Amino acid sequence: MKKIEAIIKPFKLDDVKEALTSLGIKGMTVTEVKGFGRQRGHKEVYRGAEYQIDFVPKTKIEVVIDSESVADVVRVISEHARTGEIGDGKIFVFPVEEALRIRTGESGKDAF
Amino acid sequence: MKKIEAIIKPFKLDDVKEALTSLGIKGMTVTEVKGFGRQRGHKEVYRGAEYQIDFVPKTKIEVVIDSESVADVVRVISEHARTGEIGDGKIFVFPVEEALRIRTGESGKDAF
Amino acid sequence: MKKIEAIIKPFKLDDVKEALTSLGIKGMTVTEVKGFGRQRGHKEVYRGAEYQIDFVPKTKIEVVIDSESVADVVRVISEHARTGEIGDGKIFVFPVEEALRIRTGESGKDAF
Amino acid sequence: MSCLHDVQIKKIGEGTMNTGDTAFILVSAALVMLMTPGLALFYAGMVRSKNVLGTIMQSFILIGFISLEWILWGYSMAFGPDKLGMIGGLEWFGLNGVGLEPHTVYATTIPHQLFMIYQCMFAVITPALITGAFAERMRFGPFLVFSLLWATFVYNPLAHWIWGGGWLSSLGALDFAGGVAVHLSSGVAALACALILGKRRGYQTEELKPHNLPMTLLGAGILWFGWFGFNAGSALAAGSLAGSAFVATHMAGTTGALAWIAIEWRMSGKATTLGAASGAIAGLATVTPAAGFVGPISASIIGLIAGCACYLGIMAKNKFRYDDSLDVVGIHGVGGVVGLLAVGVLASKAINSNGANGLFFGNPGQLGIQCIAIAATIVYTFVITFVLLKIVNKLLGLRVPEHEEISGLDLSQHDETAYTS
Amino acid sequence: MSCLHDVQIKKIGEGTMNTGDTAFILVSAALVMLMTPGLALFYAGMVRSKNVLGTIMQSFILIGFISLEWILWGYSMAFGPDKLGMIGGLEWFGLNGVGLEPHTVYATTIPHQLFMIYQCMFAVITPALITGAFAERMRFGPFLVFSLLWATFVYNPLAHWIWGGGWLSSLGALDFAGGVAVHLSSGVAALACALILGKRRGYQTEELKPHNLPMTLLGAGILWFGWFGFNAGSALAAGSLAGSAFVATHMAGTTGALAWIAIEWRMSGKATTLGAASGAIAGLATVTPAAGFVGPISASIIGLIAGCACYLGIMAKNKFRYDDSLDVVGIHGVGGVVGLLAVGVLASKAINSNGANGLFFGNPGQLGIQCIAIAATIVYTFVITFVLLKIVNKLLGLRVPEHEEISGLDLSQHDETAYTS
Amino acid sequence: MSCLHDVQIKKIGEGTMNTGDTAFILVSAALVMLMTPGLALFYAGMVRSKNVLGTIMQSFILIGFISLEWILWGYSMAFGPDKLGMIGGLEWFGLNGVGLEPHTVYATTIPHQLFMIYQCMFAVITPALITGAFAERMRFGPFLVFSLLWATFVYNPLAHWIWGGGWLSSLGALDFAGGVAVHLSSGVAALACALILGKRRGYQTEELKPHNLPMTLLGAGILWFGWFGFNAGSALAAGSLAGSAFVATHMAGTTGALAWIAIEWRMSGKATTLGAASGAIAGLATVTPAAGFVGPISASIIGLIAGCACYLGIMAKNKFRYDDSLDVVGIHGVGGVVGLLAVGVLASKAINSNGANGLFFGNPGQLGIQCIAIAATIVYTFVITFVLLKIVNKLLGLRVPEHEEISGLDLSQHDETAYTS
Ligand SMILES: Nc1ncnc2c1ncn2[C@@H]1O[C@H](COP(=O)(O)OP(=O)(O)O)[C@@H](O)[C@H]1O
Ligand SMILES: Nc1ncnc2c1ncn2[C@@H]1O[C@H](COP(=O)(O)OP(=O)(O)O)[C@@H](O)[C@H]1O
Ligand SMILES: Nc1ncnc2c1ncn2[C@@H]1O[C@H](COP(=O)(O)OP(=O)(O)O)[C@@H](O)[C@H]1O
Repeated sequence: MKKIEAIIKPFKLDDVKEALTSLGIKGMTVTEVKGFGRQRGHKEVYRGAEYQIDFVPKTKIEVVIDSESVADVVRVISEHARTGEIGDGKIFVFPVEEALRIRTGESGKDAF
Repeated sequence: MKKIEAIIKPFKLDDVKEALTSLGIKGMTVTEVKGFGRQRGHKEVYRGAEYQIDFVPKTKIEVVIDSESVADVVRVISEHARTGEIGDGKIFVFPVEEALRIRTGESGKDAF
Repeated sequence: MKKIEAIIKPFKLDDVKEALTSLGIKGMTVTEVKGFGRQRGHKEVYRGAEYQIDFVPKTKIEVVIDSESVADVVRVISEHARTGEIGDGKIFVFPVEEALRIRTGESGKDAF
Repeated sequence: MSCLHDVQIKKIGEGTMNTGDTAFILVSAALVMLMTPGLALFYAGMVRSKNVLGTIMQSFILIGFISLEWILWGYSMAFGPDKLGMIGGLEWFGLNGVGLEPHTVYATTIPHQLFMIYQCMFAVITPALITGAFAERMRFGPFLVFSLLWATFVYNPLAHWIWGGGWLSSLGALDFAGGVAVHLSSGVAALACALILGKRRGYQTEELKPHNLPMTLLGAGILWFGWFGFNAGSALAAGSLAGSAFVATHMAGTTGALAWIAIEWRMSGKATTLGAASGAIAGLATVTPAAGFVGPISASIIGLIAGCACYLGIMAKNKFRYDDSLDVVGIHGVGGVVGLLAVGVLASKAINSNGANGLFFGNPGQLGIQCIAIAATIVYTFVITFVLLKIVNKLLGLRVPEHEEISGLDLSQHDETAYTS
Repeated sequence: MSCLHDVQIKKIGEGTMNTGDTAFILVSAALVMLMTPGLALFYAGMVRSKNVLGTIMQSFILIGFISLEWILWGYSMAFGPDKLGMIGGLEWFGLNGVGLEPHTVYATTIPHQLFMIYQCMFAVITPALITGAFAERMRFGPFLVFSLLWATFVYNPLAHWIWGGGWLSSLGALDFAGGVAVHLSSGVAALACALILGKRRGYQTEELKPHNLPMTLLGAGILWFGWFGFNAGSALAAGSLAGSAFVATHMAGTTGALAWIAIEWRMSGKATTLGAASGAIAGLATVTPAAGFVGPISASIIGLIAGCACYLGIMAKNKFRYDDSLDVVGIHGVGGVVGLLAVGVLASKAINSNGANGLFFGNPGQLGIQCIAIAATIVYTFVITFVLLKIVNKLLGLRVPEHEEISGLDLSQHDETAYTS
Repeated sequence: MSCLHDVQIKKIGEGTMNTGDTAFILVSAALVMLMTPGLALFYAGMVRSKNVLGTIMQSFILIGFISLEWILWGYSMAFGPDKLGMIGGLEWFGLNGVGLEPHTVYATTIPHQLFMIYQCMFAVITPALITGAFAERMRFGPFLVFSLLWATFVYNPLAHWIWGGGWLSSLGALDFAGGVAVHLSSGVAALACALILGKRRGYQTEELKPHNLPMTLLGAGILWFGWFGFNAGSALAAGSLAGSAFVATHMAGTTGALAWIAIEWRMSGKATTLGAASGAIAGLATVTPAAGFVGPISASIIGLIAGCACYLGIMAKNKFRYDDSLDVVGIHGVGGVVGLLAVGVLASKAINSNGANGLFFGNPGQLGIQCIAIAATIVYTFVITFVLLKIVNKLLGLRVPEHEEISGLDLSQHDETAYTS
């Protein structure tokens, strides 16, 4: 099993969610995060003073899947999250040792 | 060392925290997340138009522990987070390569 | 590749970010979290009743880097996040199997 | 609105409009109207974020719901032709005969309809006050039904007894702006509600904390502002009585807030902002029946006592373990009793010649009369409220099911979410 | 402000100041001023959090911008010496000749400048109402230019026609407090804006939901409060007409809210808090032209109809798929039409002897006159607004570029973020 | 409140109550009361979310604290029997002799107690204004002690000098509604506070940004609304002077906002909403001493100058690097000076016959007198404030320890959290 973690632009979340659902993904977990990267933040003005805000709002999607699906999921996310402009984000893949559905106690692939 | 990541129902956080503390767990990190899964979201109405909200508020707990404790921790979380109803959430186990306490520089098991 | 996850005190974020940037780190992802640990929370009073709040606001930094940089990054974070007081936080290191830049499709070290 | 019978003797037949008085009551009516949205915020800040809209709605919709009841039958029941001292007749149903000329008894220098709409705002806020008792767990439909019945069968009779020429006013009971019909009645009704609806899930086990205290403080500020219309406006004329009531109101709010945070400081080592707001409301509620009968120093003392008494009133809840969620009993119930007693002790004819002297001014009998008013209000309100709740509960079910309580009123009752991004 | 010509005949030459009337209009002017910040919150709660400051600003800055226009040329164009029934002359440019003595025609018992500043508040809120139509996508600079032009070329003439001695008032059209110049005109202008600016990115595909409904409810409460100054204040004296208008205003707000949630309940199974607020505003807007001509029962009926009609007005948007983002057309446009018609049907000389009877009181002709007023307002407003928008769009560009729409108005137009921690 | 000595001569012996005037001052007092909660929000929106309750509390509790001080000794010190032009005697301690009859000098047509409570609201808001200077870092207890001392030893004497028959009024200094005692004094005190308390942790290195600008804008709206009570109410009668002051107030708020955003637009390319709010407050504060002495065009010019001058005032802070956290010096200090000077230049007897002419109306001497008033206010306020702060600091310690500054005032001073879910 693997966990795919994707940092994307917030307004792409719905697209990506739909695409993953079409792929048969049943669940995922989403977190609002702040990203720092090549995409610069923005200027803000407060009482005449200027501030450079380095962090940009991003959305993190986490999906745990079986190892065979990794390529598909990565491809689908990257297709649907892409705008072609800087700041589109990253996808990381992590090993997962175990998974468990709390409600039923099912584990492994059956858990998700 | 392993990291246990549990996605649970927010109102179960206190129960789970107490249970983990009883087990001797000294620390954990908690994040508010939104979950998508079998548990459907809800309908909202805005000026006569209906919206389907797919995401449900969830709480993510992260605990890094030594490898021997994994089974206990997973059991305790799943017992205390369970309501038996859909949406109780998942537990995932990840490998951890290193751990460090910033204050003291202690590492490995001593870090947590 | 590795992912460094650091749980730090929120007001240390800017310091750490600057230090990592100096080290040549190009990107990171930051999440507001609540921590439970040796550092106790605080008391709150509501209409004469006292509540013990166990959770303390913390900031989680995630940086994915190549394996050679781990030691440097861990050192820099721990130096700049340290106040010497309880609650300074933890650093964890996780294995990463793959990384992808969504915009360009670059993968591996080139992704970040 | 005090002492209408004395006034009656003096003023019958006058009835010439005064633009200053009319201007003042027009604005006062607007100010009292604003108190209900203010109350909505005051309460809504104290609930969890999943219940904020449900809580606001319980106040907001009563502006509409009770106003309609008021022009149809409420005003007539409360202020219409007296029947045996118990209730007003339905002769003024649908404002029949309630015109633009001044009434010969009530507020003789402003349009009768203006007096009616000013009173309407009181009728609206009273059931809204009760909603604090059953916050975070009542179904919306049954809430509406209960509120309508309560307004009809509790508020209207009480308002008649004390202000509409009923038996309490005949007896000489004094209540300047709403100790009987507004604060004590809502406080007592709140107790009945808390007992019958039962505790919220998680009461005294989970942290049921305010989600947005700045909202509550804003609500408190608006309430304080509106209270000048409530109390000074109850002089029904822009003269020295209104000035006096204004000062008394402000001073009691002031000392209520100070007393509350002083106790807190001693008890738990810190003064809280919610304490300051609660104390202010306690002082304002408590001085309400007294505002037009006492001078500024008496009013300051009333506020001090109110701050202390209501603080203890709230502690009582923690002890007896009923879940009066936003402390209506402790503030409006206790405040109503203390305020009505205070009139019996501190009222002075030097301030209001149409009033009476209290104990400290040589007339112990007034205190006895005030006690009768208190007892009658408590017994009547508790019994009727209890019965109404039982009936509505039987027929419709008062409480939301558990999963709706967990997901919150906003979603379960209104299909809405308060905050998104 | 109704029927100035009748009033003219009676009151010319009087001009003695009355302190009660002056007190009332001073406060009313303050109340109407407060409505614009209230509107800012009402609207801002309904946008996404990235646009909240931009939305507030579009109302807030008009207090400044239009007030300046008003004292320079606006008041003169609207209320200055009549030219052929079409417009006021510029004789009063810069308040030249607008002094502290009462005017002989307008508001004869208060300082002329007070009448002027009271009217100013109406001129301010009207273009602010329009901003709901183009929320979340208009550039700030061009917005200012458009608003200035609109105030000058649409609001000022319309105000003159109906209140400044222009042809609509000569014809006998009745509009107590702003059906023509305020609500209908802003509603029609909103339609033009929605059509020309086009839809927001994501309209009907993404969830463009309110980010903070408690803010909207607070705004609604403030608006309701201020509306008493708007409508009762339009009696321009603290007398029975003001009392009557106050009652009518309150009752229409009341029944508007109730009607709206009743329909919702039937249609989608739940009553929403936004529905209650929207219905209240619909009722208040609709009764505006009628407030000083109808009694409380008629006003309640107007509110009921308003709640239903405006609900349908909003549904229409979903059908015709123009993006009138915050429903200015559905509420103020529909409300304006319904209200002006209601005057033609329900007006009664028994309430206001300076008014007229409507259809139900034996004078069908009034309804015809009202229809003319409606038609003239719609045609004139739509055409001029359309032309102004086209010009400003050509010269400056109305709409923010796509990446600015994505990042939001707060950052892109004002370099600010509404909420941080 | 202007020119009490002129008034004195004319009005002694009159003292007949007027309902219109009374109505207006009752409402004005309520409006000025509301300004303090408004200010609480205005300030609280600009601090970080960990300090929002602490900031609100610093204003809110002063309503209670200073009102009590006022009825005990404050009113007597400010308005009681004059002692050598320097201070009022304590003859009126505890409102002894302050009754419901009109006073023969102050506000001769309303109850004396009403004048007293109206003035109370000014005494409350002035120290609340100062709190912006030491936001986010002052201990609550010492703050209370300092505020009480400051009210007693700075506000009361200054109010006496200018309004209570003291030497500044004898000299002929003009201050309609609070340039000396309210704005300039709070601005100067703010400078002393900023210097003695020192900078916040992270000042000019971290981002100390507003956590909730909509809250600040709401506060600005409420302040603007209340300011009509502050300035127009200071006419103390519902007549043409009130009307004139109302218009002047509104226009200065208006042009202040416009001037500020115009400068911003030039300087940093964008107009901010905080700029619009700040400019409005700057205009309103600056016109305060002038409101009843100047016409609408003069007032508009005052607002324009205020917007520019206060913007520069704030820039100065960034340069001199003192941490006047929420810009009390830049807005109220600079505004106070500009406003008092503006009276000396633009005052006109045509507007207020009890006033005087300024430089532009042929009386250069008035400008000299105004300069004396400014100098005296600055010197007296700075010295006394400095000494009081040093004493309180020595005895109690003004500033929170570092770890409490990090965790924030809400937790460290009040055991509360503003926002949870
Ligand atoms: N090394 C990294 N580790 C973790 N997250 C990163 C890393 N680099 C970038 N990110 C995340 O990816 C987001 C996008 O990266 P950015 O450099 O702005 O654009 P792009 O991915 O198009 O090159 C960042 O905002 C940050 O959240
Ligand atoms: N494959 C997955 N990867 C990551 N998180 C998941 C996954 N599937 C479910 N989740 C998380 O678990 C939560 C519960 O899942 P759900 O399917 O609703 O119920 P249950 O666990 O009872 O089957 C979801 O809301 C989501 O946050
Ligand atoms: N075992 C753990 N797993 C995950 N997070 C932890 C763990 N222990 C501590 N933390 C995080 O580290 C933070 C600091 O830990 P704490 O015990 O308070 O102080 P210190 O690190 O100085 O000993 C906690 O608030 C929590 O967020």
